[in-house]
Order: sequence, then C-alpha cells, then structure tokens
Amino acid sequence: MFGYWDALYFIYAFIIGLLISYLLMKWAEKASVGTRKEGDGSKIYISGEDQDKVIPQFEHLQGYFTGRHVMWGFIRGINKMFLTFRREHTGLLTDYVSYLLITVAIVLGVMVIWG
Amino acid sequence: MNVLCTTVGLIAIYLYVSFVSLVWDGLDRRLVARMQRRVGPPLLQPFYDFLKLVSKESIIPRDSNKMFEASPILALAASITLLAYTPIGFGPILATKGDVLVFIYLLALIAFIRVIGAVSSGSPYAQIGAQREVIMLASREAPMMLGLFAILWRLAKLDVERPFSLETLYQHNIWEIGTPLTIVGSLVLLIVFVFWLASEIEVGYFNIPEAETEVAEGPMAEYSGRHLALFKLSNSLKEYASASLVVAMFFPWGLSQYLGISGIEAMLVDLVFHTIKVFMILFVSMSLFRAITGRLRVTQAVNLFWSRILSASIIGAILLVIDILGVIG
Amino acid sequence: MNSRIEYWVKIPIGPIHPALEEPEKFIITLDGERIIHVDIKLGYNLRGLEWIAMRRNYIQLLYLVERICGICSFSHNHTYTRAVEEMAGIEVPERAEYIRAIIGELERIHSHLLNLGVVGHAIGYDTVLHLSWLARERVMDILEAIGGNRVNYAMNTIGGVRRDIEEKHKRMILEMIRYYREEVMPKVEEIFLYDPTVEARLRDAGVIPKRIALEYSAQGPTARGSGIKKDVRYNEQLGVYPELGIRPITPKEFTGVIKGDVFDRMVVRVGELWQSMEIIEKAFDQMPEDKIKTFSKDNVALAKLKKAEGAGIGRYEAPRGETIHYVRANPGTDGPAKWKAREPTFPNLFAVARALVGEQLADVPVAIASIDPCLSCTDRVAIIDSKTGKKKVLTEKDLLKASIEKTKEINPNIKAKPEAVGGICGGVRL
Amino acid sequence: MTPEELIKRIKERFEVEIYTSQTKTLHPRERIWIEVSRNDFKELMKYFQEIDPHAQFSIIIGEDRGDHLSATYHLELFCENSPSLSVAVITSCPKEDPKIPSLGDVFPSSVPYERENQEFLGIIFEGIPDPRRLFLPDDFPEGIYPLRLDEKGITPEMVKNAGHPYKIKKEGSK
Repeated sequence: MFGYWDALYFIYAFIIGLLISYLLMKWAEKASVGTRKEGDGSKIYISGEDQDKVIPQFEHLQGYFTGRHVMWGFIRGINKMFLTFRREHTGLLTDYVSYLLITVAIVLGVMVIWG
Repeated sequence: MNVLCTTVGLIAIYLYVSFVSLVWDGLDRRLVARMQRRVGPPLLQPFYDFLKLVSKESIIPRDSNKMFEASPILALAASITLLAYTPIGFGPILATKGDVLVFIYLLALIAFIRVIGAVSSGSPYAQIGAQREVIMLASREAPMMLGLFAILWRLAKLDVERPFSLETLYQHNIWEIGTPLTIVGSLVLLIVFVFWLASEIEVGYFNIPEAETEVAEGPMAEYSGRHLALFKLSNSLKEYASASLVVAMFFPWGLSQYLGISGIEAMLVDLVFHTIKVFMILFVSMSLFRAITGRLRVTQAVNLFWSRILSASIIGAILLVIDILGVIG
Repeated sequence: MNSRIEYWVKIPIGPIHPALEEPEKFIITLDGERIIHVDIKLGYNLRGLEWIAMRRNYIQLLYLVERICGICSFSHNHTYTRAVEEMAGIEVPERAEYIRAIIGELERIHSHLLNLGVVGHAIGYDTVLHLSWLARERVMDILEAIGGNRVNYAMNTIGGVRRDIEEKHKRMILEMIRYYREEVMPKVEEIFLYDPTVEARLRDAGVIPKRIALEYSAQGPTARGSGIKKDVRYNEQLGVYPELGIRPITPKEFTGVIKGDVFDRMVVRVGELWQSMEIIEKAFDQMPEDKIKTFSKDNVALAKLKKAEGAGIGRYEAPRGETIHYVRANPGTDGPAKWKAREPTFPNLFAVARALVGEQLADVPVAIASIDPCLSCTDRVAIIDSKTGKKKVLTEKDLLKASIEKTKEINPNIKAKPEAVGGICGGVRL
Repeated sequence: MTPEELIKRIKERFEVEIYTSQTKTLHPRERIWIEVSRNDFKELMKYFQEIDPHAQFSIIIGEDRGDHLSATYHLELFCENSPSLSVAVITSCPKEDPKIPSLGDVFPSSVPYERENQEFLGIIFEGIPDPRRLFLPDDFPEGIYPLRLDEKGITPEMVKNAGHPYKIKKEGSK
C-alpha cells in the first residue's frame, strides 16, 4: 500500500521499533522507583530458598543447565513417529533400494497420469 | 515522501494497536470472568497494570547477563516491526512480494527473544519454560506454514500482481473461488489456524511454557517492573498481529467498498471493522478456549500438533492442490 | 547416588511455589522433564503443637487441636474427642453421634469441593476452580449458620457436641442437598468423568498402584482410588456410621476400572460427595431426640478426666483419609501426659512421591493436589527456629523487627511504624 | 480373625503382655495393646506381616516416660474388613541406650515416622535406611530433642511466646 519493500525497509522498520521501545524503556526508567541490581532482592527465585546458602542437595546449582534436555518434550511427544522412522532405518541396502524403487514408481505414475 | 509516509503510518498503527490490544486484554479478562461467574477486573485493567508495572522497581537478578535487560526492548521492537507486515483491514504497510516470510520470521523471532531473555535470567524455572517454548515453537510452525502457503499458493493462481504477499489476501479471498473442495479445505485450515492462534498466544491447552503452577510463569519468572511491562505489551501486540493474520486469511472483507468511500476514511473504517473481526476470532481462540480447557502436558501438545493438526493441515493443503490440478473432475 | 546424577537437573518445588498451598519442599531430579527421583523435606510450618499440648488441659487442647488445620478442623476435633472418650470410657449420647456424623459429612462435602477446584487449578483449568468454589460457598454458609464460623466451628466437646441441630438448620441442609443434587453434581460429574482436558491430564498421571498404596499405607481417597476398600468409618464401625450404611467408595462403581491415577482419586471424591449427601439425609431420618452431651459443664468433664488412666486411640476418616489421635492420661492432673496426632497427608505424601518417579514435571502439581495435601496438619511438631552455634529464638517481636529492618533497607523513606499485636503465631493462637 | 484368635496366636509364639480395651460406643470397638521387649519386637512385627501381608502401618508414638523411652506402633490388620483389627504394639528402650530396631525393611511406610521420632526424641532406630532429618531445620542444634522431658529437651530460655495464652507481655508493660 505504502511503498516497496526491500531489506533496507525491514531494517528501517526495525530501527523505528527499537527506537520506540528504547524510548519507552527510558521513560519507564525515569517514571519508576528505580532498578535493583544488588542486595538480597536480586537473588533468583528458587522456590523460596536462599541462593547464597548451601541448600542441601543443591550444591551444584550453578551452571547445571545442559543443552541436551531442551528437546526432550519434543522427542517424547513425537516418539511414535520417531520410532517408526528408526524402524525403517534397517541399514540393509535392499531396503533402501526398495524405498527408492517405490518412490520412483510413484513419481512415474503421477507423470503418466497427468501426461 | 514514501519513507515519511511509512514512518508516520507505522507509528500511528503502533499506537492504535497497542491501545486496542490492551483493551482486548481487558475485555478478555472480563469475558472469561463472566464465564467463570466472577465479576472480573475493570475494562482498563491492562492499562493500569502496565502503568503500575512501569512505575515499579525493576529487579535484575545478579546471575543474569546483558541479554536479560536487552530482550524486552528487542521483543517490543520485533513486535512493532511485525505490525508493519501485518494485514490490518488493508494490505501491510510494507507489503511486497513474499512478505509472508518476514511475518513468520518475526513471529518466531519474538518467541526466540523471549527464550533468550529467559535463559539469560539464570533461573531454573525460566530455563524449563524456555525449553518448553522452543518445543512449542518447533511444533506449531509446521502446520501453520503449510496451511498459509497452501492458501497463498491457491490465491497466487488467480492472477495477482504480487504472489505470496499478504496483500493478496485483500485482492482475492479463498471463499470466492467457490468450488466445494476449496471450501472444505479452507474450513479444515480454519480449524488448524484457530488452534495455531491459541498456541501462539499460549492459552488453554497450550499455556505450557508459562504454566503458573508448574514452573512459576516459566520464561517470565524473573522479570519484573518495566521489563515485564514491555514484554506484556509485546505479547499483546503479537496477539493482535497473529489474530490479524487469521482474519485476513479467512475473513478479509472490508466495509469500505459497500459504503462507497475511499482514501483515508476507507482505511479507518476498514481498520475498525478489522479490529472487530480480530476481537471475534480472539474471543473464540482465546477467551472461550481458555475458559473451557486446561493445560496439556508438553508431550501431549507436541503430539497433538504433529499427529492431528499437521495432518489436518496436510489434508487441507491436499484438497486445495487437488482443486487446482483438477485430478478429480 | 552415582556420579551421573550430577548432570541431571534438580528442581526444588517448594517451600514457596505456586503449585503448593502450604510450605514444604519436593526436591525433584529431572532428566528432560521426566522425574527420576523425588525427595521430601517437611517442617516449614512447625508450630510445636505436641509440645504445647503437654502444657494444656483436655478442654484447652480441644481448641488447639481444632486449629491444626482449617479445612479438616472438625475431623481433628472429632478424632481427639474420640481418643479422650476411649481413654476415660465416656459414653456419648446417640443424638450427639448423629450430629457429629452430619457435621462431619458437611465438612467432607466442602473439603472435596475445594479439592476438585484445586486440582482444576493445578492443570490450568481455572473455570473448574471458580465454579466448584462457588458451589462450595453454599455448604460453608450452612456450616456458618450452625457453628458460627466458616471454619473452626467447634462443634465437638468431650462426651458430645456443643450445639444442637435445630429444625431450621435441618431445612437449610435439606435445601442445600437438593441444590447440590440437581445443579452442582451433574456439572461436577460432567467435568470429572467426561471432560477431555481432565481426562487427558488426570488419566495415567501420578499412578499409585495397589501394591505401592498398601506398602506405603496410603489413606483415604488415595487408597480407595487405588482399589483398597479402606474407610475408617467402615473398618472401625465408628459411631452410628454402620446404621447410616457406610461403605468404601472405589472408582470401580463409576468407571469400571481401577488404575490408581489422579483421575481415579477424583472419581472417588465425586462418589463420596454423593455418599455424604445420602448419609446426611439418612441421619436426619434416624436421629432420635436425646440430650447432646454427657457433661453439662466443661469442669465436670475435667473432674471426671482427672481420674482417668491409660491411653486411648481415636480414629476417624477425615476427608483426606484416616486421622489418628493418641492421648495418654496423666492421672491426677487435668491434662494429658502425651497427645499425638497423625494426619493422612503424611503417608500419602510419601506414597505420591514414590508414584511420581517416571512421570513428567507437569504432573507434579496435579499429583500433589490430588492427595489434597494438608501440610499444616503434617508439620505440627517442633517449636523453635534456631541458628547454628548460638541459640536464637525468633519471637513475633523479633520477626517484626527483622521485617522492619528489611523494609527500611529496601526503601528508607517508609515512615510507618507497625506494632506487635501479640498472640498469633504461625496460624495458632498461642 | 477375631481379636481373641489373634491374641492366642501371638501368645503361642511370643512372651508378651497383652490386654484389650473397649470403647463404650454403639458398636464397641476392641483394641489390642501388646507390650513387647525390643529384642522380640522385630520378630513380632514380621509375624504380623505373616498373618496379614497387607497389614497397614499407621503411626509411631514416641514418648518420654521419665526413666525410659517408649514407642507405640499402631497397626491395622485386615484393613478391608469391618471391623478390622486395631493393634497397638508398645516397645521401650532405656534412656542411656535408646535403640530400637528399624522397621524399614518390614513396613517401608514406617521410615518417615522413625525419622520423626529420631529427631524429636532421640530414639536411634538401628538399620534405618534414611536417617536424615525430616521436620527440624538442618541447622537445628545437635543433641537437642524437643519432645524429651529431661535435660536433653528444650530449655526454658529457648522458648518464647509459646507459653500460656495470657502470659504474653506487651511491649513497654512490666
């Protein structure tokens, strides 16, 4: 409606967005009571436990987060599909050749029907 | 001239949408409250919330890094940019060939910025919330993209000047083709998109990343004060933009051509009418959905998307394909 | 513990967490979102009731016991009076037994409706929470009309009940039962037996098989949901309950299968709502005219109890399961030598912690909510908060001082000067 | 199984003191109280489990009885019957050697109660699988058992605001 798009326009719009939100943030900073970065209030929330004390059984709390859990729910959710695919990966050459043949046959069939 | 026009338009739309989407939030809270036999908060409560949050002290956890503070700004910036590519009663401000990709990209970008902010906070609950958010993102995009591309592809066959632009949706709509296959296919896709919208704004079944009783608001666990306010505003904008997409795809009709007006007035009338339609689709996909469902487990939600909604999307797409290729009849 | 555990994520749920109504700590070890191990730490709500009980007489103890918990205040009170009556061999008039049964079932109705809502909230289904708590208001009103309070209605006394149920109360209660039968229960059944979300989330979540339930001696709806026909009112032939046709409810009568999951526990609760209403109606039909207490005055009861010897055990099926109270007399004084209570949540917590292994993180709130935990009942025992090395006991004044200091540190501009009120400490008036 | 049969069977195997109590309710309820020395205690509990494999363990009541510590275990046998059998087993140990065998391997549900009594009364349960504290905070001083009535219990200066309801002093008043 208004104009032509290219990457520059995207960056331009993003900069406008950044500007608006930065100004909003600055205004909010001025309007607010302030920011707290130290003291007891800046501890993270661990269900009401004190981060500084050694919490029994949580001695290794710092840096325990590892990336391998990230897709757990995803893999578990489509577990069935995953298992099916894995079952098809038999590692036998004949199986793969047969998949190839079936695919080719379908493609050929489609081409023949539509001429 | 063009640049100025775009800038003014973008800022005007940003102001309008942030007002309207916050009003919708208030309306939604009241509607749900009525469904739950409560009185509910005043209509302008989201504004009060926003102002109150802005005025409060913002706490930065000492374990957080710079991205924790930057991500609310980035999220809001991405949401504002998203508005430039959102069809709102007329084509997007920055409409062009293939801008639908930018739309999808920006929607995903907002979610990713939320994830980055959550991971930077150092809270274990936020990290679990972030990991759920990523999973949900990966699940909901596939059926949505397939459906959106199928519809745009079908419309692109109708002789449009800029295929794969969201503007196309206002030149032709999927119902005017009128063949039974497209109608059935579009209805299936409409259901897909109602679910997608619910998962995009994380209500009902899909309130998984921010599950209050499980992970204490998930990604937002450590945010407070103005940072949280900005995130809330960005979420409201995103909510409006994603609902706008559904409205533009399935209910694109405007009032202006029936009233016989044009120019700025026509755009205003269309914008207001579009907002009403957005409210209606949000009522179904957000308020009703929130009132009549609870939260699923993350595996159940992933399974729902990949086995049911994706297959519905595929069926819808195949129906549209069959219609145009004319395999049957 | 093997060394691999270091790489698993550990998440504390509690002491302060939105999933819990009361403080306690579940230490959950996660692999992805699958739970590998659950450990429990209690005692965030310690009030030292047993210690206090050694310094009270039998009548004062009645009030202390009632304030263990707000939801099952009648149950604790009732169990305690039964223990004392067994110890001293006191006979209770039949009408008092019927009144106890009626109030007990009213309490069961309100407790179960509360729990239905809490479980709804735990799965993010807030509509269930709001509507079931709305329905609960009706029975709360009745309890207020009878006992004068929404909770802690102080109906029991040693050797009977304090207040009679009059004709107007009877009319109100019957009207309430009609309301529940016709308007509430169909909706409750619709939600907890047929709703897809509830089915998706509660089925196969937090499964406690019958073997585990027996091994960990689960109580109440948790045990009955696993298929154990255990109900103290039935096993113990308590009071007039055999006349009222009490029988343990298992999910088999409703759904035909017993899996021992959260769904089954909720089905048991729905069934018990029906049963409670039947019991109340029957009790009204059979209730004889009689006096309502053995001793006209409390000091007469105390004089009788001074001569008591031996020990007594009281058992009662609270809404959450079996409550046991033990009282041992201290002959010659008007207070017991020992009083001890065991509430159903204590064994149930360990059973559910065992059952959570192998489930997902998302099941934790709902599984915990499904045993209807009453942690203030569970944590009733110790007294003081003390720091290592030097003993330091925090009184109310100290706590107030500490909180003022904290507020000053956070915001030096605050001028308000709060004062110690005295008396209230951790929910118990001391 | 009636209480009489149970008493007979136990008397055949163990040297214990058994008495019953009865409530004066409409349906009188018999409760069996068994006093057993701590040496025979575990065998007796195992025997209960032989009699009814589904015996339900309910509670341990630890008490400071002046010169010795006692622990009362309440069991419910045949918990699906009406009436079921309610049995209270009392065992005791001297204060200088407060040891009672743990039931962790017989009734797994008894472990939390044992932990509770261990921290409140200082009874040491031999062979308990999990001896950590359950209720008391981790920084509670060692060697103080709140429910003991002797010098190991709470001293008066540790207690504040837990006395009689009318004895709370207000600030300023003497």
